[in-house]
Formats: sequence, structure tokens, C-alpha cells
Amino acid sequence: MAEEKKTTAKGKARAKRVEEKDKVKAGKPESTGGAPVGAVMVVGGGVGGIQASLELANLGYKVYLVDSSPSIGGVMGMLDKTFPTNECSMCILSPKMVEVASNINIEVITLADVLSVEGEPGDMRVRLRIRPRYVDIDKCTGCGDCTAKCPVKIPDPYNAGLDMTRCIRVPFPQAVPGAAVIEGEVCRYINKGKCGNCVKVCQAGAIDFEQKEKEEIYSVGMVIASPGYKPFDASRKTEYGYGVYDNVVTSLEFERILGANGPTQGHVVRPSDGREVKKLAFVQCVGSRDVTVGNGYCSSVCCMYATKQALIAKEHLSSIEPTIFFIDMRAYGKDFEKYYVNAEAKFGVRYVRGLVSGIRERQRTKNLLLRYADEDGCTREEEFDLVVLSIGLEAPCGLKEGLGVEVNGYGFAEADSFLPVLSSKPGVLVCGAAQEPKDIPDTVTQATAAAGMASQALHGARNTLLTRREHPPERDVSGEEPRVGAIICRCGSNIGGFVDVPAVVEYARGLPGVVFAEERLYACSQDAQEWIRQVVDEHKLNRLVVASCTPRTHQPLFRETLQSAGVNKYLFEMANIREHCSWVHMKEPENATRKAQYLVKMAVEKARRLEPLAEGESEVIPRGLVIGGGVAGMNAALNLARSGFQVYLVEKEGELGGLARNIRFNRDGADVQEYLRGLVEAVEREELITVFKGHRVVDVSGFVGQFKTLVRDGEGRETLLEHGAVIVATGGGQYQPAEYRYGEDGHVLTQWELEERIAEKDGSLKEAKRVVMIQCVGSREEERPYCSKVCCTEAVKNALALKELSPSTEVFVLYRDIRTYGFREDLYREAREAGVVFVRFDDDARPEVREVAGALQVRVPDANLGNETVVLNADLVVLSVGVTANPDNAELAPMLKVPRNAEGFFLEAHMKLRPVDFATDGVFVCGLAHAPKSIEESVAQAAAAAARAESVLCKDRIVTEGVVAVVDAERCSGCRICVELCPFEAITYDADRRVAVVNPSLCKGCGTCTAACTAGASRLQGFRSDQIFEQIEAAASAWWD
Amino acid sequence: MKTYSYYPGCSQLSSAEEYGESALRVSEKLGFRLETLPDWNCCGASSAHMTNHLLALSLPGRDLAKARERGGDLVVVCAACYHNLKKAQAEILEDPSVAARVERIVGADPRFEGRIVHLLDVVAEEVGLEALKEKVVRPLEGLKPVSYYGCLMVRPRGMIENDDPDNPRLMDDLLSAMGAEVKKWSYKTDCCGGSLSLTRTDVVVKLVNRIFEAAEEADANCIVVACPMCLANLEMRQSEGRLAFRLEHDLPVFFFTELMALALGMEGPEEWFAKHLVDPRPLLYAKGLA
Amino acid sequence: MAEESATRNEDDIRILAFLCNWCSYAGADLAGVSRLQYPAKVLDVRVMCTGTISPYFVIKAFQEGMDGVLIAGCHIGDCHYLKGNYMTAKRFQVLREALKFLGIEEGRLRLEWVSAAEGEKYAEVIRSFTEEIEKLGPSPLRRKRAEVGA
Amino acid sequence: MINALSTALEKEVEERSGEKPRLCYQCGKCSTGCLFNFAMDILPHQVMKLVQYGQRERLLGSHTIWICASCETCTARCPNDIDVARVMDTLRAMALEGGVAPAERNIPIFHRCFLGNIQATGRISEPVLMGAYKTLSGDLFSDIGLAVRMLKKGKIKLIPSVVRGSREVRRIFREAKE
Ligand SMILES: Cc1cc2nc3c(=O)[nH]c(=O)nc-3n(C[C@H](O)[C@H](O)[C@H](O)COP(=O)(O)OP(=O)(O)OC[C@H]3O[C@@H](n4cnc5c(N)ncnc54)[C@H](O)[C@@H]3O)c2cc1C
Ligand SMILES: Cc1cc2nc3c(=O)[nH]c(=O)nc-3n(C[C@H](O)[C@H](O)[C@H](O)COP(=O)(O)OP(=O)(O)OC[C@H]3O[C@@H](n4cnc5c(N)ncnc54)[C@H](O)[C@@H]3O)c2cc1C
Ligand code: SF4
Ligand code: SF4
Ligand code: SF4
Ligand code: SF4
Ligand code: SF4
Ligand code: SF4
Ligand code: SF4
Ligand code: SF4
Repeated sequence: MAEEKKTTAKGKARAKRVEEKDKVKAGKPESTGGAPVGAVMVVGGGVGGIQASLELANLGYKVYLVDSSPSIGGVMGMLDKTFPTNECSMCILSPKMVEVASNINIEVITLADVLSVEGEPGDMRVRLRIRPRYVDIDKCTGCGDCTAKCPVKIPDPYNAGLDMTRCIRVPFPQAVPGAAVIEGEVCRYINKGKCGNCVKVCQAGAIDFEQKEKEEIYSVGMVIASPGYKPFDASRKTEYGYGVYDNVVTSLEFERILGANGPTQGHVVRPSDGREVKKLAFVQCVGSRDVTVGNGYCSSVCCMYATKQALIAKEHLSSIEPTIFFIDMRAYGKDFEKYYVNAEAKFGVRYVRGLVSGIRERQRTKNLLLRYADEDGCTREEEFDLVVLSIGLEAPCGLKEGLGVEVNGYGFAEADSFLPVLSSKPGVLVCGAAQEPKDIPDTVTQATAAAGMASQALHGARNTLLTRREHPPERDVSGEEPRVGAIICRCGSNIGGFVDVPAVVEYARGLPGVVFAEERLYACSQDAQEWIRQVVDEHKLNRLVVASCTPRTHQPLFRETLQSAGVNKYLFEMANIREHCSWVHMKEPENATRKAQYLVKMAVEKARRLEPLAEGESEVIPRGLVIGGGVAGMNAALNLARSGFQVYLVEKEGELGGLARNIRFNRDGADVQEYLRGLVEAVEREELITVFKGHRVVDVSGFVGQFKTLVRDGEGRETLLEHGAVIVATGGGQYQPAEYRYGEDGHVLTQWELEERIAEKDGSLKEAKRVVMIQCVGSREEERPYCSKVCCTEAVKNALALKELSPSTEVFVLYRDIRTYGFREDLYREAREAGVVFVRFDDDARPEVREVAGALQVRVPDANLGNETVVLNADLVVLSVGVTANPDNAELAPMLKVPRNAEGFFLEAHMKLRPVDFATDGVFVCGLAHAPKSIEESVAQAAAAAARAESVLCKDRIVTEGVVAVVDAERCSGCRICVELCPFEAITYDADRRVAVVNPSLCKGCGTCTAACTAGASRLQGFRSDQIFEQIEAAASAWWD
Repeated sequence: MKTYSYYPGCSQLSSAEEYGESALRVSEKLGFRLETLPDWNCCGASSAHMTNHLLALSLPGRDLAKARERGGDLVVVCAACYHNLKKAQAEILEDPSVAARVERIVGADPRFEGRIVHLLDVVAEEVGLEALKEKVVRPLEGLKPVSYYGCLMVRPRGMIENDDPDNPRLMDDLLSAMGAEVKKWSYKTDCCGGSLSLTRTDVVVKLVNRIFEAAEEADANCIVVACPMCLANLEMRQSEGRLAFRLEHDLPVFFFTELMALALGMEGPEEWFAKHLVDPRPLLYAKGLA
Repeated sequence: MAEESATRNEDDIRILAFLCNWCSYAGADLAGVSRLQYPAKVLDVRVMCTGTISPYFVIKAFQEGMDGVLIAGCHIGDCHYLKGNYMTAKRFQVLREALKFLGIEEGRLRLEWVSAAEGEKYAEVIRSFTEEIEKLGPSPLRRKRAEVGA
Repeated sequence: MINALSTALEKEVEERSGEKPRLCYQCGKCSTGCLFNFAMDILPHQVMKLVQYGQRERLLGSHTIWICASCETCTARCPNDIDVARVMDTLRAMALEGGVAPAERNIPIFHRCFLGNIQATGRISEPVLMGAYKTLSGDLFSDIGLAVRMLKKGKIKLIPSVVRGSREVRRIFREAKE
């Protein structure tokens, strides 16, 4: 009885809370009339949803981030490393998750499904069903005591079911929210009224069996759907024996096997007997490109992730011999081709073209028998220790039923053919793998684009529902002796596998000033941040050293943590014992350990001398500059303008449009020229955009928030533009072929030339009895070792169009790999269906184009027929020429202070997580300037770049770094050397006081002045000479110890 | 007693007489009757569809017409017949123009809409594994069989309804229920090359040998089949393989129905076993099963 | 100490590297990410720009007993701060001359341009520089220090 | 070297079999799964390609079409849902009709005997089949020992079972010839 009473009392309390919450949520302020709601709901908390949420919060909106599982993170949180950089997946995702968790404008709602979405853009109502967690998130500390005592074992979903966890558990160490969850269906207490062990052990009193499923309605301005994908169920392809043979695993399981935090701690061993794997096989396209399971599309990522997994497996254990069985190697993205070529040439990954038909098991050894055709076409049967099935990506649940968007035949969200983040339903945007299978960079790009599009609709309500975070007051540490805390990160096995971490901790403890030293498995995880705050508090730390990875990615996170612990964030120093140590000295663990110790010593010595710094602020000129008026540039400009910002658009040619002027229709058959006309018109009509045609950029100065750009027209007239952000959309070019008789014979064309004739319904095409297309012209070669990404789809598209125009025309496509990723595969199938013949040739046996008796003849060794020559008399030969980098980039790069890659494309700040940013603040990139890509990808990237620029422009002021120079007036001799040297004109000479003075918002912290200052008066904060001297001494003395 | 139409297939009247007989008798023992389709004809085996598609529809078409007349489900025991009848049925029911053509050729309506089921499925459905377990009087202890379905029973795709087409389990479960220690292996649905047995014996011997090697590796002491063609080919060609590939010994091959009769304590098995080219009796004696 | 192993000996050389934050430090990161292996004889100091590197830093490093000093920054024209590396290049010549007075061989100080995309180059620079210093052996200053028993 | 390409064969094969070899993207699953591939001169995926190239003589004269045992492994595995076995059936039928000399001598003879047997009695009788085959193929001596063993075991029934409606069966044969 008493219990029941308690229940109702508690129940009431909750009901009330819900009501109150509802009031806030149904928070469209009546007084603002028709103004939109300044909140967005993001459905799906994978990397896409996380990115969209962070962007939105940054753009001034309240965010509800909804996930159907108990933690955000999605599949990326389960990955070990990511291609093509092999970066630790969790290491780059975790900081983002932490950021979500600590951002007060993002409310994470887990275990929730969308029931319905109603309303108009600006005023949407989302009904959610929230399942009970049975643990109070606010109370749970994620300590795990309950898990240890829970009697019910379940397969651990985080480890893809490879090992067991308990009914109550924290989903994974870095989970957000970092709280336990109870699996209601299997909990003994819930089902049988027995047990309750967790209640007994939980010191926090977090278990709450009273929680019930509930429905809630949220009022938001827009909805972004990013529910990702479902991994294909491999047991449906029965021939591979998944679920029957112990040593056949899916790629997702293998990803966990590779994971240092996985069930085998990253040891590549077999499930059947725990033996180390030597021979490892990957079978591609399992559940993709397969109409028999209803998945006609290509999953886009599995060719690359298999390559990655093969590489990582070899890295873990160099004796492993990986073999990848594939149809076409789809290495189409930025730097993918090099990754693939290196994997084969340098790291010994074996690629075998052709899929295995089925898998057999040897009973005694549990080895697996795979039959394949070797290079000579002979069938061989080979034994493998472990087989990984490269499973495809299937559409997620809830797109149609809950979110109410139209889906295509495969269940993925139907999208606009020029801007794929627009779903069929106004007010609902879609991004990530739920729109089409895609990798992380493309997901992040789309997520950013979706955030930008949402902001476009809601910018009238920007900042209306935002709460600002107050940091605890900073503790005054001046006058305190340095009390350094040193945290040594294992990074799973990334560091821990090569560096003796306990020895480093021990060493750190012995260093002067160090009052606390500990190791962590993942120093950047959410729970670790909480822990750091605690130890800072407990041990009264006033300096923090984290020895982990590169400060370039992780310093901001730890600084933020320190700040939230009430310590000035500049009292922090990092020792990079991963990129600069464990990873580069993998074969000499002893030396690596010693080096790690020295690096820690250097950091500690510097940290002891750090001083609190203050940040400055500078105003933002709320205008953008876009360089390049192609599809990407125009879209970027329009998006910025539609979000309410003035834009300068600089185009060197006399006309807008760029390369797209050569493209007549896209793969959906949509008219590109019509689209382009509409775009140009919209740009020219848009009052907020000022177009500078026939202008070039000649000089850029200033910094984020305050750039000054000088543009010049053909006649030498110059205009100075002042703006807060720059978007680089300078595009690329078309490779000019010299091969295959192009230019010599009028019947040899490029795809663009053919497309033009098709669009013009050129009569001569009907007379062409046979057209032969040749792929990869100018791409995937020594000078341009990249795939141009667009030409396979382009060829297939044009082949189909030719067939449509004249069905009797025979079309042959000579290719190396057909790279019709994603839904482009449908087009490839349609082309085959229409009778287009595809002929594969090997890299080292290229086709030849000859003139025989006044006619064109193509001879191609058919690789599928043992290189037997096929002779094709052709009326037309069409070359699929590649994309080249814009030579102008070379001149722009230094002006903008941004890097390019070896091929001349711009290099983004981070391939995975910052695909449109540069390391230089306030400068962004999109379109072909970044890498080859299709129009719709360029448009999406343009929207993303615009959103990123918007996040600069929408702020009144920008907080500038504390790392700036100061001139010690006492010491300054007034020589003015620094004034002349400063590249940013940040130093002026105060004639009255006869000293140099630094303007902190102009100073970029380069330190040029400090090195030159004869009096030693100019000092770079955070990099003062005395601090660096300490580092040098520490480095030298460490060696002498 | 529930009665099914029954299509025996040619072999059950001659080389696989023991299969036909055991099938009928075991069914009766388990409480259902197989009533032979009147005046059935050969389904055409591989030769028909390998050379003439229309023939491959019409020969079974005539049988289907008869089954239609009788109504109810049709039970088959030969994998090849099962395959041919089912494929023909599917094509006839799917495409009205095909049905019409076959009807014209056969002179009767071939649109049989009942189920075509293999005896294995009938046993599982009619009796159930648990009930079967209780009926066992002589558990097949000591027998370590691998089950072999051959290729035709599981193809084309979707042919097998409630089982895994590449790793069917029904026969395994049945044998386990009767007390045998069933061995796992991956060759259940491999083709044994039956249709080339006479013409390209060299090729077939290699295939059959693979199967026996795999069975030995799986530590099996016999192979159990549900098809007369498989049994004939496996028995006929394994001795040659043994010579050519130096295998240790011949492995007996059983029809699953024979073992059921044995386990159910019925009369007849001894007589049937005597007909096998590879005599299974020494094995059974050694295990105290006969 | 346990890890006080035989690999450590007085003739072991030590190198200090100054890396600019934007290019070379990132290049070194890329070398790590790409798991390129190079000798563990280098300790690095991150500076915002090579322009920050005062000659005193280099001299100090040799005085403290370093056998080689590497300065690595963005390629000329790529400097995040426009011309910091240009200043460095100019300063470098002078510095080299100055070091001669201290009896330090030319080869012990190296200046390299390594971009953020050149992980491979970074590893190669470290490999070849280490090799070069190994050939030169411990620096004369270090030997002198040892003699005076510092 | 493949020179005279034509799309005619593809069309014919498609019309007769209802299958579209041109859908094939050369994944090779049919070929790696075919247990008979070691005895074939053209692998199944190459058959798909050569059909597209219109290489009629080469295909109809191949060993492959006769070696194929119609096990349908290829069909079951094809991700493009091409019934490869059916294409093989079709090519065989075309070879028979076109009077192309078969590369495998005995296999067509066997099929002929087999069907002849059904045509005669409506059912297969092993002694009749074997007798006919041995006579026609001239392969009199192989398997003699086996036959003797089978006879001894009572496996071979000398009196064939006959379908009462064997005339109906013959009609089917007539009609199905088209
Ligand atoms: C084995 C494997 C390896 C891979 N390796 C790489 C790699 O190395 N590099 C790379 O770039 N890509 C890789 N990928 C692809 C990568 O996983 C995806 O690109 C990425 O995860 C897509 O992110 P997302 O946010 O769109 O979806 P997801 O990561 O799938 O996240 C979706 C989220 O939404 C939630 N959700 C689902 N449905 C609903 C719903 N109805 N309501 C609410 N929430 C919902 C889910 O719980 C999940 O948290 C790999 C994929 C696999 C399978
Ligand atoms: C050969 C080839 C075939 C293609 N086929 C297809 C296809 O079939 N389907 C498809 O979807 N996509 C295709 N694409 C890709 C498509 O062209 C692009 O994705 C799309 O045009 C977007 O380009 P962009 O705006 O980034 O660059 P661009 O179109 O190149 O525009 C860049 C603009 O910047 C201007 N500019 C350059 N430098 C400067 C400077 N220094 N100062 C000022 N202005 C400058 C240029 O004049 C130009 O107007 C193809 C590309 C190529 C090269
Ligand atoms: S529920 Fe309690 S015991 Fe379990 S992790 Fe949370 S705080 Fe710890
Ligand atoms: S009550 Fe449920 S969750 Fe808690 S320990 Fe028992 S079974 Fe596990
Ligand atoms: S081709 Fe496409 S579906 Fe197949 S493995 Fe490669 S990326 Fe995946
Ligand atoms: S080294 Fe540590 S802090 Fe850095 S990514 Fe890895 S786990 Fe996170
Ligand atoms: S044709 Fe173009 S898209 Fe296709 S593989 Fe070659 S470079 Fe890549
Ligand atoms: S550090 Fe010195 S030279 Fe560099 S920007 Fe600041 S004031 Fe100018
Ligand atoms: S049907 Fe023929 S081609 Fe196909 S797998 Fe069987 S034997 Fe090989
Ligand atoms: S399995 Fe199908 S798609 Fe693959 S090669 Fe064979 S016929 Fe072509």
C-alpha cells in the first residue's frame, strides 16, 4: 500500500514536470504573431544528426536531438578507424558528442520515436513516443556498479553482439547521455518482480522502475531527419553461411574486433577458437547491388571500409594476409584512389576481382573455403581463417511512417535532384545515409547543409529560444604555486598498444610541480571530462597537462573542460604522444615510451610557466564574399543572402555559370541549363548579392570577421570589399585529352561534346551505328592519381540518352571499374538493360584507337575474357575525360592562407569532420575547388559552406584567441622593427609613450615580432621565450637523466 | 487417416525400390497415407529442360493436371521430380499464356494450385519433431550422419519454403530427433553431378569424391539423402573415387525413410539395406542397430 | 628503471624539432595518422609560426646538448601568417653562420618546408636528418659539456 | 580476337529464355560457384559476355553448354537474378536445333535416349535407357561391373513399368516440338 502511494505521488510530480516542460516546448511565443519558432528537431543522432545539431546551436537555434537508441553516436561510434585517413573514429566523434552533451541549447532525447510531424515550415509539431529508460539520467553517474551485479546477460549491441553485457549497462564508455539503461524486455524485476539488484547497489539512487512510455508534442520551426541506415542482415545471403559458420562475420562485427575498446581489445582473432588470424578474406557487395534481395543500389562505402579494415588488420598484426573479393573497386571520393592503390602496392592487400559464390567450412579447423578465379581465370579454392562480409546499408525505419517523407523504391528519403537535403515534405530536411548511402564526410557536409537550409527558413527567429552558458567564475590562481595535473591517455590501444602508459604515469608523478597523474582509456570521452573536473577540484590543480593526441583537434575540448572547472583555459598544455609518438614508433615500444615521457616532461615544464590569458573580442562585418560564380558559388551566395546576409560574388569570367554550362541534363534527366538559368536569374535578382563579373581577387587581408579583399576588373579598376567570411568556389576544369586520336579525328569527342549533340538532337547521332566510350581518360594516372568521380555516371547517363534517341545505336563503354555509387547503380543497370555493352579492360592493357581504311577502329583487350582482343569499328569514340584542378588555386592559396593538396585542389581542415572548413578561420570551400564531384554534391557542399560562413556572420562579435603578442613597455626600446614586420599591421607605434603597442584583435599570434624584437620586449602569450626555453631544457635534460 | 496424392518418380519403381517402399510404409506408420497419382508419367528429369523447355513444362504438366483432378497436396520423394514439378507449377501459375499452351499440349488443365511438398516436410508438419522423438523405439545411437539434399531440392531461389536454402536443417533435426549424432558440414546442397553420371563419369567422380572427402572430414560415418538420384550417384561413383583418390573406406548412404523405419522399429529395413551397392549393414551391426 | 635498456647509450643522438602549428605540425600529425615510421630520436616543440623561432632558441638547444635542430614550416607562399617563413629563411642563413663560431657543423641545423599534406615528407625528413646527425655523432658542444662535467 | 560483333544472338536468347544476359555485370559468382567449371572451356560469366558479343558458333560449339549439369547454383547466386542455367538450357536447345556439332559427343546422346525412353513408355526404365545409350554412344564397356552388381542387388528391373496413357505422352512430345 505504502508503495502504491509513493508511486502516485511520484507519478504526479512527473506529470507536472511534463506539463511545465510542455509549456516551454510548445514555445511559440504568441506575441510574435506569425514569426517562426526558433527551434529545430533533429531526428537521429549519428554523426549526421550530431553535426546538424551543433551547427544549429551555433547558428542560434534551440535543438532537440532525438535518437531511438539509448545513446547518440550512430554507427560511427562503433567504428574503429575511418577511411581514408585511418583516424580513430571515436577520437574524432567523441569530442563532438561531448560538445553536444555540454551545449545547453541542445536537448538530447533518447529512446524516442517520431510518431508524426505536422505543420508548415516555421511552425511544425512533432509527436514523440519516449520509451522508458528505467534510469534517471540526471542521477546516474555511469559508474557501472549496477552492471556488475545484474544477473541478466544480453548480447552487447555496441559490440555487434560479439560478446555479452548485462540488462543494465551504460551503452558504451563514451555514450551521451552517459547513463545506464535497462532493457525492459529482459529485466527480471520488470518481468517477474524479482531481483532489483541494481536498485540495491546504485548509490546514486538512479534506478526508476516507475518510468512509463509517454508521448510528447514538441513545437519546432523545422525538422531535420538523419536516421542513418540499417546494416544489411547478412543471414539473408544464405550462401555465405553467416550465423552458421563461426568464422564468418559482418564488417560491422569486424570493426568491433579491430576496436581497441572492442570484445577482443583489437586483437584480430577468430570467434571459433580465439586463434590469431592469418588469412583474412573480405567479400564485397553483400546485400548491395543485388536485386535478389531488393537492393539494386550500391552502398557506396563498403569498398573503402573493406580496404580500411584490411589495412588496420595488417597494422594490428603484420602477418595477416588480407584478400578482398570485389566486382568494381569504388574508390571514387577525395583521396580514395590513392588509398586503394597504396593498400595494394605498399601494404600488400590482395584484391581479387570477382565475387565468391558461396562459402564452405572445413569441419576440423573451422577454416573457410572460398573458390575464386585467379588472374588466369583458373578456379582456385583457398582456405581462410576468417571471412568478413562487407554488408550494405539499408534504409532506416521511420522515414515514411513517422516523419512522413516520401521514400524511393529502396526506402531511402526521396530528395530534390539538385539539392538532396530537401525532402518531399516542406519543413522536413533530410541528411546523411538516410538520403542515400554515404560516407562520413558526405554525411557531415549534408548535415551542415541541412542546418543552413533550416536556418534559412527560420532566421527571423534566430537567438529567440537560446540560452547562454555561464561558466563558473574563474579561480584566481595567481600567486599559487603551480599544481600540475597530468593525464596520460591510452586512446584504447592507439597509445596504450605501443607506449607503456603506466610507466609514463609513474614518470609524470616524479616531475616537479606534478601533484596528480593518472591514465585514462579515452581521455576525451564524456565521462572523462566529468572526471577531469572532479580531479581539478579535488587536487586544487591550477595547471593541466594531457598527454594524448594532437592539440590541433583536441585542445579546444580540454580547454573547455578546464574552463568549466573554473580554471583559466590557457593553463593547459598537451603532449602529443599519439601522432608524434605511438603511431610513428610502433615497432620500438621502448623508445616510444621514453619519448612519451620526455614529451610529457616538456609539456609539464611549459605548463608550470603558463599564465592565465584573457580573450579579446572583435566585431564582425556581416557580409560574405564568394569567389567563383559556378553552380557552387552561386548557391553559396544565394543561401547566405536568403539567410539575410549581404554577399559579394566575384567571378572572373564575364558570365556566371562555370562548368555547368557544358552539362545539359543530369542523371535524373532534369534540365541543367534550365536550372542554371533559374539560378543565375535568382542571383542577379537578389538584392543582397552584388555580383562582380570579370573580376579577380588580387589581395586579401584581415582575419575572420574582418576581411578586406581587393578585386580588380579587366581594365585594372579596383574595388575594396570588406566582409566577415570567404567562400572559395573557384571550381575546376576539364582534362584536355591528347590520347585516343582526340583532336586528330573529328569522330573522337568528349562526353560534353556528345552531350551537346544529344541535347540538340543532332541528326548525325542516329546515323552512328556504333558509339564506343572510353573511361578514365586523364584520371587515375600517375600525374592525376585520383578518380574524377563524375565520369562513370556521365557516360552511363549519356549512353542511355543515346539509346533513347536511337535504340538501334550500339553503345560500348570501355571501363576499368564502373563507379556508379549509391543510386547511380540503378542507372548502370538501366543502361545494361537498354543494351549498352560494358567492356572491362585492365589498367595495364589499355584500348587503342586506330584509323583503319578511313574509319575508326577500337581494339580493347577484354579483361573478362582473358584479355582477348575485341575489335570494334566505331562511328564515334567518346572520351570520358576527367576533372582537373583550377590553376588559379595556386595564386589564391597564399592570399587566403590556405593549403592545397598535391593535385592542386584545396585541402580542407579535416577530411572527416570539417569538410568545408579551412584551418584558417572564416574561410570555407565548396564545389570542384575542393575535389571532383557532381552538381548535386557541389550544391550540397555550397549550402554547407554557406551555413559555416553564416555561423561566423550571425555573431555580433568574435572572440579572439588569447594567444597574441604583448609588448612590455618597460623593455621596448621603440626601435619599431616589429611595426614594420608584423604582417597583419597589428602593431602601432605610440609616439607619446615611445613604445610599440599591439592591437589584440588584429594580432594573429604569429610571433614574428617576438623573434625580431631586439629588446626582447615583444612576447607571444602562451609561447613566451621563457616557456620555450623551459621546453628546450626539459627536452635536453630528459635525455641526460 | 490423412491422405496425400503421391508422385513416386521412376526410380522408386526400380533402382530405388527401397526408397519407394520405405516412404510408403513409414508414412503409414506415422499416420498418413500416400496415394499414388494414377497413371503418372516421368517428369522429364534434366534431359527435358536441358533441351526443350516446353517439354519440360508439359511432361510435369500432365502430372499436375492429374493432381489437380485429385485435389489436395502432392507429395514427392525425389528431389529431381520435386524440382521439376515445382518449377513447372510455378511457371504455369505465374504466366497464363504458358498455362494455356501447356493445357493445349497436355489436353487437360495443368493449373494445380495445391502444394507440392517433399516427404521430409510432410513428416515435420504432420508428426512434428517432438512427437517423432517419442515414437522412436530404437535410437540411432552410434550413427554419425551428414545430411545431403543435393542441389535440386533447394533450387531455384525460394523453392524451399521454411528452411535455409544453403544450409537446410530439417533433415538434421529429424535425424537428431531419432538419436543420431548429426555432423555439421557445408556440402548439403552441392551438386553430385548425377545427370552426367553415365556420360562424363570422370567429371562426376571428382564431384562425388569431394563430397565423400568432406563427409569424412566432418567425422561422419554415413550420408543420409532424400533423393534416389543422389543415392544412386553417390553409391555408384564412390568406389571409383576411392580407387582414384585413395580414400579409406566406403561410406554407406541411406534414404532418410529407411532410417526412420529402423528407428521406429519397423519391419523391412534389413531387406532394403541389402539392396545398397555400398552395404550399410556392417556399420549398423557394429553400432548394434541391426 | 626497467626501461633503462641497452638501446640507450651515450652516443645516442638527440634532435630537437621546431614545428609550425599550421603546416609542419599538421604534417607530422599526418605522418602519425598514416602510421609512417621514423626514428624516435626527435622531440618536437610546437610554435605558431617558424617566424617565432628566435636564434636564441636554436643556440640554447645546442648549448643544452642537442645534436641537431630542425626547423620546419609551411612552404614559402603558404605561410598562415603570410611571410613568417620568409623571415625564417632569411634568418636561417645568418644563424648558420653564427653557429660556426660555436664550432657547430652546418649539417646540424636544418630548415625544411613541410605542408599539412606532406606526412610522407615529414617522415622522410626525420629519417634523413637522423641519419645525417648519426653520421656526425654527438655535437661538439655536448662533448664539451661532458668534459666540464655539466 | 573477337571481330564480328552482333546483337542478334542476345535477342534470340532473350526471346527464347526470357533471360537477359546483358544485365550481367560480370561479378563472376556464377563461374566461381559452378562445380563443373573445371571441365568447361568457357566459364558461365564468359558465356554471358559472349552472348552479348554475338559469338554464336563459339557458344553453340562449346563443351560448356553440355558439361553444365543444370544444378542451378549459378542461377541461385546471380545478384542480377539472371537464370544462367536457363540460358545454358536455351543454348543447348539452339545447338540441337541448329545442328551444330556438339563438342561433347555422349551427353546429347544420353539426353536423346532419355527422352526417347519417356516418349516410348512414359517413364524411365533404367535397362532400356542404359541399353539405348550404350548402343548409340558405342561406350559399351564402361560400368559393366556396376551393371552386374546392380542386377545382382535387384536394382535393375528388367520389366519396365509403362504408363497407360503413353499415347498422351507421345502427343506431348509431338506438340512440344512446336
Ligand atoms: C562496417 C562499416 C564501416 C564503415 N566505415 C566507414 C569509414 O571508415 N569512413 C566513413 O566515412 N564511413 C564509414 N562507414 C559509413 C558510416 O557509418 C556512415 O557514413 C555514417 O555512419 C552515416 O551517419 P548517419 O548519421 O547518417 O547515420 P548513423 O550513423 O546510422 O546514425 C543514425 C542514428 O539515428 C538513429 N535512428 C535511426 N532511426 C531512427 C528513428 N526512426 N528515429 C530516431 N532515431 C533514429 C540511430 O539510432 C543512430 O544513432 C562505415 C559503415 C560500415 C557499415
Ligand atoms: C569533365 C567534367 C564532366 C562533368 N560531368 C558532370 C555530370 O555529368 N554531372 C554532374 O552532375 N556533374 C558533372 N561535372 C561536375 C560539375 O561540373 C560540377 O560539380 C559543377 O559544375 C559545380 O562546379 P563549381 O561551381 O564548383 O565550379 P565551376 O563550375 O568550375 O565554377 C567555378 C567558377 O569560378 C570561376 N573562377 C575560377 N577561378 C576564379 C578566380 N580566381 N576568381 C574568380 N572567379 C574564378 C570560374 O570562372 C567559374 O565560373 C563534370 C565536371 C567535369 C570537369
Ligand atoms: S544506474 Fe547507478 S549504479 Fe548504474 S551506472 Fe548509473 S549510477 Fe552507477
Ligand atoms: S532489476 Fe533488472 S536491470 Fe536491475 S539488476 Fe536485476 S535484471 Fe538487471
Ligand atoms: S561496389 Fe558498392 S556496394 Fe559493392 S562493396 Fe563497393 S561500395 Fe559496397
Ligand atoms: S588520444 Fe585520448 S584524447 Fe586523444 S583522441 Fe585518443 S582517446 Fe581522445
Ligand atoms: S571514369 Fe571517371 S568516375 Fe569512372 S573510374 Fe574513371 S575517373 Fe573514376
Ligand atoms: S605576433 Fe606580432 S607579428 Fe605576429 S601578428 Fe601578432 S603582433 Fe603581428
Ligand atoms: S547450372 Fe550449369 S553452369 Fe550453372 S552452376 Fe550448375 S553446372 Fe554450372
Ligand atoms: S552471377 Fe550473374 S551477374 Fe554475376 S557474372 Fe554470373 S551472370 Fe553475371
